[in-house]
Amino acid sequence: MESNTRPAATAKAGPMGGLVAVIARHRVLAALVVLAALPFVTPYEALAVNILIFGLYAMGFNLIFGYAGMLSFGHAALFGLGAYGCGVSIAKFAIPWFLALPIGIAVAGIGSVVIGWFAIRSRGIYFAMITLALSQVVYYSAYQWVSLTGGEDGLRGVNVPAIDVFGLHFDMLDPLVKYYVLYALAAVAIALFSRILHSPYGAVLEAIRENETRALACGYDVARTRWLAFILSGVFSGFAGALYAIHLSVVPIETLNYFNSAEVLMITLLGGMGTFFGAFVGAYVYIMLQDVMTVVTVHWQLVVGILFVVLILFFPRGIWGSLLKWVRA
Amino acid sequence: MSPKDVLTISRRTLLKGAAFGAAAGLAAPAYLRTARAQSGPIKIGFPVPITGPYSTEAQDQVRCAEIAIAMFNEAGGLNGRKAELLVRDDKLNPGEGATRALELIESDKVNFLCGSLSASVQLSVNQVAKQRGVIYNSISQSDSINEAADFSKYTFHEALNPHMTAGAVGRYVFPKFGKRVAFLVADYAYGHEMARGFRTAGKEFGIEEVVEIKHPLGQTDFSTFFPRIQAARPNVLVVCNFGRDQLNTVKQATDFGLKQQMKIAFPVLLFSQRLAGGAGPFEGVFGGANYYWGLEDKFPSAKRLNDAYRAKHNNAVPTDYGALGFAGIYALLEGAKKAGGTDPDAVIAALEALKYDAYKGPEYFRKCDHQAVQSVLVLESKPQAQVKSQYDVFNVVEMQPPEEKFLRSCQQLGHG
Amino acid sequence: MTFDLILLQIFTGVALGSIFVLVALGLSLIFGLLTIVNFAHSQFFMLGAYVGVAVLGLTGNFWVALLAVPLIVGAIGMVCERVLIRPLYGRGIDYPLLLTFGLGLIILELVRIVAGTEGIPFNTPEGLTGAMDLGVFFFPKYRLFLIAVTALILVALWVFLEKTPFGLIIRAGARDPEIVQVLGVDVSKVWLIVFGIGTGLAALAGVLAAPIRGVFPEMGVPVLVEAFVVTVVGGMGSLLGAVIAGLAVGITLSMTSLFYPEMTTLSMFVLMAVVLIFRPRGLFGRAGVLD
Amino acid sequence: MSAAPPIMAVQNVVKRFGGFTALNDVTTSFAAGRLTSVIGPNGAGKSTFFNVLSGSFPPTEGRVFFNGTDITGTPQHKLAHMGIAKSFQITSLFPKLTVQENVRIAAQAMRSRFGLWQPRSALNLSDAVEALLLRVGLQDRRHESVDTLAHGQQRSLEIAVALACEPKLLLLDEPTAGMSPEEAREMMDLILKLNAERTVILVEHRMKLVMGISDRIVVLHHGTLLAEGTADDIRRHDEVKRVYLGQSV
Repeated sequence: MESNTRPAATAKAGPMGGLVAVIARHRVLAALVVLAALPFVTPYEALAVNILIFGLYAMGFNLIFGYAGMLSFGHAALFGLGAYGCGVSIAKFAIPWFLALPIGIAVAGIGSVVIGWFAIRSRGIYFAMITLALSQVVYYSAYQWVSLTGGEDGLRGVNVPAIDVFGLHFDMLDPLVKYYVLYALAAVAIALFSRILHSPYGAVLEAIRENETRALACGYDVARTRWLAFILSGVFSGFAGALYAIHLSVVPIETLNYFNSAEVLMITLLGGMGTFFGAFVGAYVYIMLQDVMTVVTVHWQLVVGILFVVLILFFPRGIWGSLLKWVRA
Repeated sequence: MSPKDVLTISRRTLLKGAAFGAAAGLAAPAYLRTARAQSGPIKIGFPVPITGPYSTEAQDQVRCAEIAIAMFNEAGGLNGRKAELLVRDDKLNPGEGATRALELIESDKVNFLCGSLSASVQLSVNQVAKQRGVIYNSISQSDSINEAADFSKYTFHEALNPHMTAGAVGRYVFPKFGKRVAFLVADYAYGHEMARGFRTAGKEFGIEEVVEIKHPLGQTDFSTFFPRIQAARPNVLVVCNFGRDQLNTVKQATDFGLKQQMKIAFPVLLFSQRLAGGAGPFEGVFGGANYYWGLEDKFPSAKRLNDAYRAKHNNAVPTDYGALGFAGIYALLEGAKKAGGTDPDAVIAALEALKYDAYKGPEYFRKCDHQAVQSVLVLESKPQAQVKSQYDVFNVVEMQPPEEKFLRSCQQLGHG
Repeated sequence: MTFDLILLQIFTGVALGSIFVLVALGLSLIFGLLTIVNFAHSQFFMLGAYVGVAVLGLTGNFWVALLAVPLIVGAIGMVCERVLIRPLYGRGIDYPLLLTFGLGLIILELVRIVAGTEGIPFNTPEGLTGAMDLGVFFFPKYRLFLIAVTALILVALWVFLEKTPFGLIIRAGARDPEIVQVLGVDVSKVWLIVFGIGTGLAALAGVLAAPIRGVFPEMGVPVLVEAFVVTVVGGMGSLLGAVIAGLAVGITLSMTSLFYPEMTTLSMFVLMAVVLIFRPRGLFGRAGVLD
Repeated sequence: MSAAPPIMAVQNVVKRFGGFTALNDVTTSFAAGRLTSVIGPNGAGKSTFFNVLSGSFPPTEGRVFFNGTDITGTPQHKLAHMGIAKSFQITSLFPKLTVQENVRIAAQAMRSRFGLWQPRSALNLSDAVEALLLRVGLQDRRHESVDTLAHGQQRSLEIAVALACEPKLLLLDEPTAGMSPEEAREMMDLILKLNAERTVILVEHRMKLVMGISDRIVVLHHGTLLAEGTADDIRRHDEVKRVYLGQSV
């Protein structure tokens, strides 16, 4: 849902608009209800987990791209650092999952502090490129540090066969159980994210995206606000990465590859940048489309390519963004 | 998968979901394994990169795997139980490979997995399969998969491993062409493992390593490395890379006139790359292989595969990597036949005892690491003048026999 | 480490850089004027190689291919601009970026469907095979040819931009796109032609690279990143920057592969990071327009 | 010179852009509580002077003081917290947000800049925002998007946004730019009212508008300070007359 500060969110609401307004008011709840049903509208559970994780990743990316207006091409590094941070803790140091998860988030957080510090002075396409360059540095570091990361072969042995919490035993080898355990963790992140959007800081982000000069004159420290946005975005992306490691029990080096940065951009744009649900809508459509199309034809990339072109030409606000516009019109 | 299939699957998942409330919070380790069908068709999941840069090889793996399935079914299957191949695109990405393996195991309830082309995808599929107790026969080259850390009793390895391949090539070229050896190595596990294989073999002949250059994966221009190699004046240049890197290396090496100064040897000389690159660049280049269609003069099993392939695919012949798809499926189905069913433990025992001739003479799985002990071919690429037909591209100059002494020992691999 | 080895390495780097220059020039031209980040650029590079194969098959003449490829692919590029990209002008950089990403996928997959997934052999043209004695060392003739062709194209482009009225419009537009509109020039025509020139340059680079790198559908993939690095190091929209950065990146790669080959690919990104940290808009980038 | 202590002062300020000198050795000060106008013909360096005062860029040479503190080179966002607010010559607002949210965000800057936890509404800014909207006459437009407002209304909102951080000093760069004569007069009335509570420095191209309301006028010409004094002083100043007349002929 778009931020509640946008004009006419409720003012011009028609019958559909009323529903949209209700969803907007309870957006976390709405997201969680829809996501709870996800395993039943995907061909298999592992795909639902991927959608959940990439939706979370896109949500984090959206904070910097959609809400703060900065195009990062280096988010793979943050997702990957989260995945490796969590995965290495489990596979190499036998740290329990409930500690490994925050370690993954912390590693991604530190990564985003550093990358952000270097990148924040650049704008536009240069910001995109410097984040790309620094993420490639992370990629090659992981690539070379074989003893820790497994190098090009990827990290194996991220074994979380079961999770015991509050006396309950969750068998993580059961796909549906795994989905709901990860769903519960993701729910915390989604609620936090919504809280941040609602906070005064969320308003500052929008203000900076809208008009940096004015925000500066109002007394907002634009550089630090952006830096914090990058870090927060990195923390959410890293959290998604950490869940990915637990989900697959491996961490592929490809998580750090720039293609992974491009994919999250695609997902975000597909869903609708700067919209709360867009990330998950984009992840659902993008991942489902690829999955279904690869089985139908080896030329699935043609279909994906045509989809992007059509979408951009005719539905530039992304799927959710276009839907919102249509409902409010 | 058609939209209709998606619908049916979601309905099935829905039913399973109804059981979720009861299942959640309860220990259900047997839940999956009991659900895996012991009757009905034998399902074999086959994740390979059918799109992307190695799609040529992967699609040939699929074609050959289908031949193995058809052969099994035409022979009456396992007491009438037919086999079925479930092909998935792993997109050469370990994440996608793991996801697809999860789909095949959890949703399609396959009995076995076979496949992979990239070593990293293979290791992630193996990780997923072994956690869930599903037999996986890998057809991708790797040394790691033999080692104790990645190995499990469910892990089988039909493909060659770099130690065997590079060893065979090294033992052929070093005594013949000289002891000064230069290494050009793709900087990833496969490249390093291949280089290690060459070095181990080279110790027997006291080779002198005059220069080693590691190049990043996906390097497109190798010429920047050639001046240093030329300056080192080696007799043999060992190039440990794969696929398109291989083709680019020989093309550019030919341009730089490297072949006048030294022999070039690859651990694996790919049939498909030779066809794509033409005779000129590959002329006089040596390399190893698991298979070459020309073996059919010596081995009836090779002829059996070639003939089946020719009949189905317009007189073409199977590629080396493609043939691995055949052998991988063939071995699994032979194991199932011997075990009289698809129970994992019974099949594992049967495979460990199996002697089979899939496509190039006798093979068997070594007990400790489930590596297929098999022959290794050393090939030389023919000059244009000697090429008699479209697929007549290599001479088989050596065939290393299927012996365990060419493998790393079980102790070296960390097994018991 | 002898002097002639280092010299040879620099030569090799210049030859490598020549390809970068050609690809990046097109990218930078398109970016500078149209503010389009063309993600399909590398697929036009690949398309150039394939069209080269086709023309070579029809005519058997490399030189004809060299002339025909930029014209054919440039025309294809112009069709893409007219039909797909034009509706997006003024919508920022994100939308064209995504659209060209999709366009790139379409081109890639169409080539796979038409020409197959295997590579196609592309031999070094006759007369350019083998190496030439440069006194200090031998150097492949084809690479010398590549450097010469690049130099020739740079001169031609320079003459076109500096000495023709149309070139004047392009230069003015690259400096300040609004000025062109104010001058009452039909901008859409200018942009159409610039897109054609840019994609034509990429295609030319593709056919020139074919004898070195081979022809296969994915040959454009690494080129995209390389071209972006070069363009950004040079400063987006700066043609001089593209030339200097192209050669600098080529030589950086080449020298790194001499001293620390594992880091070859990384060296390019380190160069970019360092340049951007000290000059946030690249070596010759301008403030304003592109932020 | 006024008896009140100066709230802002510039000392020997020089600003060069490449080879071009936009401001050349300007020294002056602005008394607290007064309304001072900076005028001058086109190219006099008014905008550059405004930008140096408001900290948009530092002077090449010389110093800027605010309440006796050297603020030369102080980051812009800190100036806002010291009590300096500005409105821009070209309207600078948050175009896709509502009128109310524009003012609310501006007011929020004094309260919470990195607050992540509590909701925005917990800041209780609505009364202050209401008051500001009322003051500039935009209370009926509060839910409308800024980009749907008329130009004059946007100028008014710009003032409200500048006021939202409760400044001691209000810097206005040509607040009547693009306004009709009537709108411009209303704006001047508003500015006069605002001056009752705080110091105002106004940069204005249209000399006539400021003559009646300014306590003091500073005239720039070719980057140098040509004259300063009351409206009457300026009217009588020969050089000023020459410059303005020379230009209009």
